[in-house]
Amino acid sequence: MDFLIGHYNYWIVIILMMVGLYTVISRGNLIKKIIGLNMFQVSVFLLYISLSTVEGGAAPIITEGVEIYSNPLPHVLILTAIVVGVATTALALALVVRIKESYGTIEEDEIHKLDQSL
Amino acid sequence: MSAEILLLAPLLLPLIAAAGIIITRHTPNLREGVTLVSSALIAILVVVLAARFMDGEIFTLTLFEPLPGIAIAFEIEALGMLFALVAGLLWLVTSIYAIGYMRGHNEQNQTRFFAAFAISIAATMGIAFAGNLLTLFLFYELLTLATYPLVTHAGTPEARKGGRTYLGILLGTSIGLFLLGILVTWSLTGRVDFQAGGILNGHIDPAWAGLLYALFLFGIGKAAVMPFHRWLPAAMVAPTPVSALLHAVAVVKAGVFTLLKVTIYIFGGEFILSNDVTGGLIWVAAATILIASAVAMTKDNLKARLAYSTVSQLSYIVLGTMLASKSGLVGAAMHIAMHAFAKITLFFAAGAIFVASHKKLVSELNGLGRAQPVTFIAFFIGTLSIIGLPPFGGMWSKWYLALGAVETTQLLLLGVLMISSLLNIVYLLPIPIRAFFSKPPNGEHYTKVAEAPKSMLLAMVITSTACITLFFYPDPFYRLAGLAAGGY
Amino acid sequence: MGYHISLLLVVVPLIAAPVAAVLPRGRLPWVLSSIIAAVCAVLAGIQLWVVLNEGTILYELGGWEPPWGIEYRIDAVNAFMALIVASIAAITLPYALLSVEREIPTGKIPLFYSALLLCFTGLLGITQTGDIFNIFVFLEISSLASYALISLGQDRRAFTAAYQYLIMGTIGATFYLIGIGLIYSQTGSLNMQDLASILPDVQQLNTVQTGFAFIMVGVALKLALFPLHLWLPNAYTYAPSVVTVFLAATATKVAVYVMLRMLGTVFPQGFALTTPFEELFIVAGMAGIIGASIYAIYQTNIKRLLAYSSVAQVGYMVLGIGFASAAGLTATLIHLFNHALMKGALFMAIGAIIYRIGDCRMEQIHGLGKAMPWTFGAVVIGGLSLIGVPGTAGFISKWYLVVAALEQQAWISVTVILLGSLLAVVYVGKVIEALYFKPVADTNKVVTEAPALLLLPTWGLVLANIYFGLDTDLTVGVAEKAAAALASLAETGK
Amino acid sequence: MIDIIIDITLLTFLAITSVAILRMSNLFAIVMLFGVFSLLSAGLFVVMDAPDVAFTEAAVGAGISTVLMLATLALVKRQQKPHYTEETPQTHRPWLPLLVVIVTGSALVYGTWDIPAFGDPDAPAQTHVARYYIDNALQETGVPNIVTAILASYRGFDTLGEVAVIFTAAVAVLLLIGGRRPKSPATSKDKESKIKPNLILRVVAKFLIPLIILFALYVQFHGDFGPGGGFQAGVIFSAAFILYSLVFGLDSAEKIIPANWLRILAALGLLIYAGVGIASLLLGENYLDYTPLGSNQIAGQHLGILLVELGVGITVAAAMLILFFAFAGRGRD
Amino acid sequence: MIIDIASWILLLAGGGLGIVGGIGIHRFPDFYSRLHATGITDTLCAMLILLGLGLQAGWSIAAFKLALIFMFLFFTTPTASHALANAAAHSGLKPKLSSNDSDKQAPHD
Repeated sequence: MDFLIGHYNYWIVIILMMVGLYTVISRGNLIKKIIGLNMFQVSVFLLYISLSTVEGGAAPIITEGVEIYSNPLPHVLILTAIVVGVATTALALALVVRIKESYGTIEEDEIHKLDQSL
Repeated sequence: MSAEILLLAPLLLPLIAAAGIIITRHTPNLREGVTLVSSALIAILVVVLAARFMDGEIFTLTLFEPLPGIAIAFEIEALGMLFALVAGLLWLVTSIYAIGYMRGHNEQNQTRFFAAFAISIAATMGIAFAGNLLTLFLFYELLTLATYPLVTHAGTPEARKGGRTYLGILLGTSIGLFLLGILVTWSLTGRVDFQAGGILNGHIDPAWAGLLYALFLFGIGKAAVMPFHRWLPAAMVAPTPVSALLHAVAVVKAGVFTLLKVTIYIFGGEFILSNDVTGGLIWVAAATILIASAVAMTKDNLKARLAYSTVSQLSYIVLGTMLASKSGLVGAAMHIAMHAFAKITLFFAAGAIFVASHKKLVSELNGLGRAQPVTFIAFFIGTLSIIGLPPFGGMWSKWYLALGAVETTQLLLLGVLMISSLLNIVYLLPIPIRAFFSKPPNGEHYTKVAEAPKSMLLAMVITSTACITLFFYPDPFYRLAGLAAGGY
Repeated sequence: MGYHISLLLVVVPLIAAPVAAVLPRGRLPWVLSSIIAAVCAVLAGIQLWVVLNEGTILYELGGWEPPWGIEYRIDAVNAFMALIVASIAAITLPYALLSVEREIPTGKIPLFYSALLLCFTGLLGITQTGDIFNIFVFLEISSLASYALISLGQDRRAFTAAYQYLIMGTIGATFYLIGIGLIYSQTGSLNMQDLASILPDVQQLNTVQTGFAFIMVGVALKLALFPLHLWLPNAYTYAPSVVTVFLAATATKVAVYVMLRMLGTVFPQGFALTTPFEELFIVAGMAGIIGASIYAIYQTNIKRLLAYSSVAQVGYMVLGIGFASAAGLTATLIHLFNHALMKGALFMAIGAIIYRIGDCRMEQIHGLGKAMPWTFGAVVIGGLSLIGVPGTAGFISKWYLVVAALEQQAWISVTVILLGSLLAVVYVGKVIEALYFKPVADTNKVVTEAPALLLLPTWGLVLANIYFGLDTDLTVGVAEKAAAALASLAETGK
Repeated sequence: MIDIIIDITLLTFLAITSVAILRMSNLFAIVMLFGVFSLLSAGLFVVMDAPDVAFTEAAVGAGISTVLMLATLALVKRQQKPHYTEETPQTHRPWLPLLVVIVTGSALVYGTWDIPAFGDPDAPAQTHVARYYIDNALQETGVPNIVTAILASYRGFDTLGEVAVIFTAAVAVLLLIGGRRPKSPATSKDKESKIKPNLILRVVAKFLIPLIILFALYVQFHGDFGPGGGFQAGVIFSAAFILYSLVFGLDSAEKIIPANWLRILAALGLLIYAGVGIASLLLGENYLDYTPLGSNQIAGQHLGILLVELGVGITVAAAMLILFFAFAGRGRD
Repeated sequence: MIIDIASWILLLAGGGLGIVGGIGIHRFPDFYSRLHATGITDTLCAMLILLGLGLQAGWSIAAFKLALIFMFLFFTTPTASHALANAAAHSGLKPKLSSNDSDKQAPHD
């Protein structure tokens, strides 16, 4: 039971990750791929934050009378990672816009057909 | 002139010549002039080198040393000198011949032709003077690449097809097996330089030596030991001068020469003899001799027949090499020279016939002899020299090869040599005989067929007389061969 | 402030990038970035010199001592990689001017150079840092920049190529992130040196091993290790010439460096041996060499052909890592350097062809060698180096690789390496045949030699190929020192 | 205990949402659901005592990302065929992806098998480096918000890189879809930018925007003491302008902040950050060592952190606006 | 104590309204009526919860912040609903008065 309590968090996070990853690699719609990618990343963030949690800890802002703080380092890393994530998303979406403009579709297999037909 | 410069000159001169040829591409006469002058210079150079070498002068030079023990270095020793002498002299003759041929046959992009030709000579010299296996390998590959444009000169599909086979086999074997052999040698001994008596002795388990030797034997595809001989017939799509110089002299001899060097300076005759390294492999050479001769008989295309004859003759040398006894090696070394002069004569003749009467097939030659007497007399002499009858140079080399077989009490091999000589008679002699004694088809007399251009005839006369002279005066080659074979 | 060199190496281009972005149109951005690249090359040279003579450079960013703060710990490997990246950039940028003006719309040129500088910054940042998370950040800088750069190609497929790269690259980065997280959860540290001291005690834990696996897979995606290479051919094929040159010569190399660093410094001795990774490297390497080379043979677009050959070359490097011996590492490091030289030269030459005829498909370039002799010469020598002919840089690295293989009696590897060279002969031969021996496609099209500004850098690299094929004191010497620095990997040699 | 329950609930919601996203095919709904997804995870972050992260995730994941995705949808959909907001059903077999996912997932489960239990205070992750931060951050930097302290000082170089990433994204998007698109006949004048801004919207917007900006400034400068900092502030700040341009139209928004100003601002922020580092170099310390900036260490650190956070804020705000304008502007002919 | 109970009542009421609103959004036939349902959730429900939380917080900075949020919602939520309705009407979506085919979707603009 302790084991379960100790790990359910990670496992659900893993499930989330895998759903995200699956969306990326199995779906043909470019936008949906991007969303899957985001889900994948967000779940990784969850993994990190889960690592940082401390039983009965408080937010890592020093205040009188609080002894236990949760681990601030993963928070910092994830702040950076979130930024990276949004940057990637923006770039990917911009690419999708251009692809749509030049191919007229955002479906992978149709794009593939168009390229073959060239 | 200092030794270094003298040593480098034969390498650099042809390259300079190539540059000159490209520069002067718009004025053919000037261009041919460059070719002639440089080839003449080379001829003189090699003779001088030979003279000074026999006076016991030492020529060595290390250009770079990229990796410890792995250098681009040059050194003249007897065998290389012999090879360089043959190649250098025959380049002069060939360029005389080639100019006539190319013009008489007004070929396309002759500039590329002559330039590539010069580069291949440079590569050949590099092989001859290479101071270690790596340098040798480098120039070996360079020769392959430089001759590729010559082989595909015609630019026709089948020419390109031939070229592919040529490149494919030569590069394939050299990188796949030869280089591997070099690497193994290096990993065993930590060195790849040539040393009298060999460097492998003591570093390798004799049981494996045979395997390593096989790597070299088959890796050196230019030696055209079966089953890696196909490139030679394939290369016959090239213009005749190419076939003459490169595929009777430079390239193929580079192959057997490399094998000789490996045998003498990497393995060492002693080592081979005492451990019977080549015991099994020698039969590959023997088989090649016989099979190639047999195939040659079936070929009606003149050049193809000559090609297979070359294959079998090369295996003489290989066989002599693998006998590894003194006379065997002497014979092998001398055969490089003797066969070169004889075979180039034959190719010259074939080319002359082609230029004069556009005949390619043996069966078409009936009665052509009266129209082209000089050509066919030259051909006849060459034939006899190949067969090895006195008074022709070919006799000496065969003599020593046979001696070597006797020394090592390989009487069966002696038999092989004898049989193949008979086969030579069977597939070569009929050609001049047809030409002179049998009636031309449907009685036509080749009235309109004149002799080939003067320069070609001149070339043939020179080489065929050389064949005879070498019988009475084989001394320079003999001494060099002896020095080389005595290298242990 | 010589002590700050290693830092300036990263910060100088980082500062230059935003400046370039706001510069007016015209050649100013190019001038700026060229100067910056040159400066960085010099700095990298000095840094290498310092490292070789005075030993490892330590630099505490923000003055916080590690592991609390981020630390730069420059040993021979970092310095060597930084030098590769910086010098390639310094050679590429002069080349860029014309090619970029031809291929990129004028309005976007400042941004283009800004992105190029950012990519450059990212790569340098990766090579310099001693903190595994810092690697991730700079990896993303370089990746984002390169996605954008690739998407600027002429063909619309550039967009799809960039998109594909973005997806796979991001997945790779995220895997790397997961790996770091798992490692962190068992060590609580991100500093490489610190990890190296902690990990031996915890290496038997699943978490650590899984983390290792994820990091490796992530990096493998980035370095296009066969069969995770799918993004690379398109990306290199449709990117602008300059970008292809730069990325082909640097990006995958840096990824290889990360892999080396992880195996060599972060993870304890013989760690790879406790996992099935050892063999995986060798197998993947060999598969890459053979598979990618065969793919390359069947390509009709030269850039794509060379791209596949790059995948094959990565195979060589990974093979060298797989041997896990000093010789193997030396071979890998030398090949990193030499391959940058040869691929740089080749892609530059192809770029020159594209500059002239705007295309690089086989059937378009027939007989072009006669019209562009210098470019053709560059292709030939670059090709020979790619094959590994003695006298060229390519030979040296192949030689060391084979020696490393012979050391371990790995005959299969030896054969595969030679076979690889043989396949290289075939595909290089195809290019040369098309360029020189095939009859010109349409004779009325007049093609002249590429402008000097393109030829000079190209030939700079070509000559470098020959020079480093003959004088290997620099490459081999440094590479051996570097390999020694990656001791914990080297000592696991079987 | 209670927060474990909340935790589980939220995680379950997340799982449901993710599956829904996977299975749905209406892109608009998917994007909305993704907004929900990030909001839920933001809530989860709060539960797990990571307010800064939650703040950022809410602002970025649920905010900017969603906005950008919607903008993209609008662009993608505008072209003739409307069905492109519907994902077409899959043609190729999904077994290979499934295999990959299963392998990866089981690897992760294997990996997390002996990972320290969730919330275990003695896990190495908590005891080694993190412990040091918690114990010394306040004394060494004078910043009670440890996250800010680490972000801006201990790992300030990471954050510099982070700013560079954002800047890169801005540059990249400008390269791709910056400026006007060549007029193509297919696209007709679109609706939402043509909605005549009606009275209520304008009044409320005018009332709200100052508040939002005020809040942004608060977040910016209160970051040392509470959750927040340059990044969140930048996003909020940009939100104010996004709202403005939604209500009053892009053109008037671009009149207030011309595009090239944004570009300069984005560059400026990055330069400020890098410049602080150079300053400490010139003052004879290591890069990004703020100590010499002030009379004593605390003061120096404080000033330094303030400055770099400012740099972050400027770049992020400018970059976000660049992104938004690029996408929204792409729509106009 | 009293305050505590009161706040809990408020919170629960708010939560209940939230659920009701959710059901409403799900069940109502067309866009406008659904808008009505959402109106309930994000006005009354939100305010009740805020009030409850405020009571929990007592007189503190937290309470002040809650008040601010209250203000904010007070202005934004009606505006948001208005904007939605306005946009819908603008894009020519007619209110549906008969109750068949109840799966009409909101326009995606």
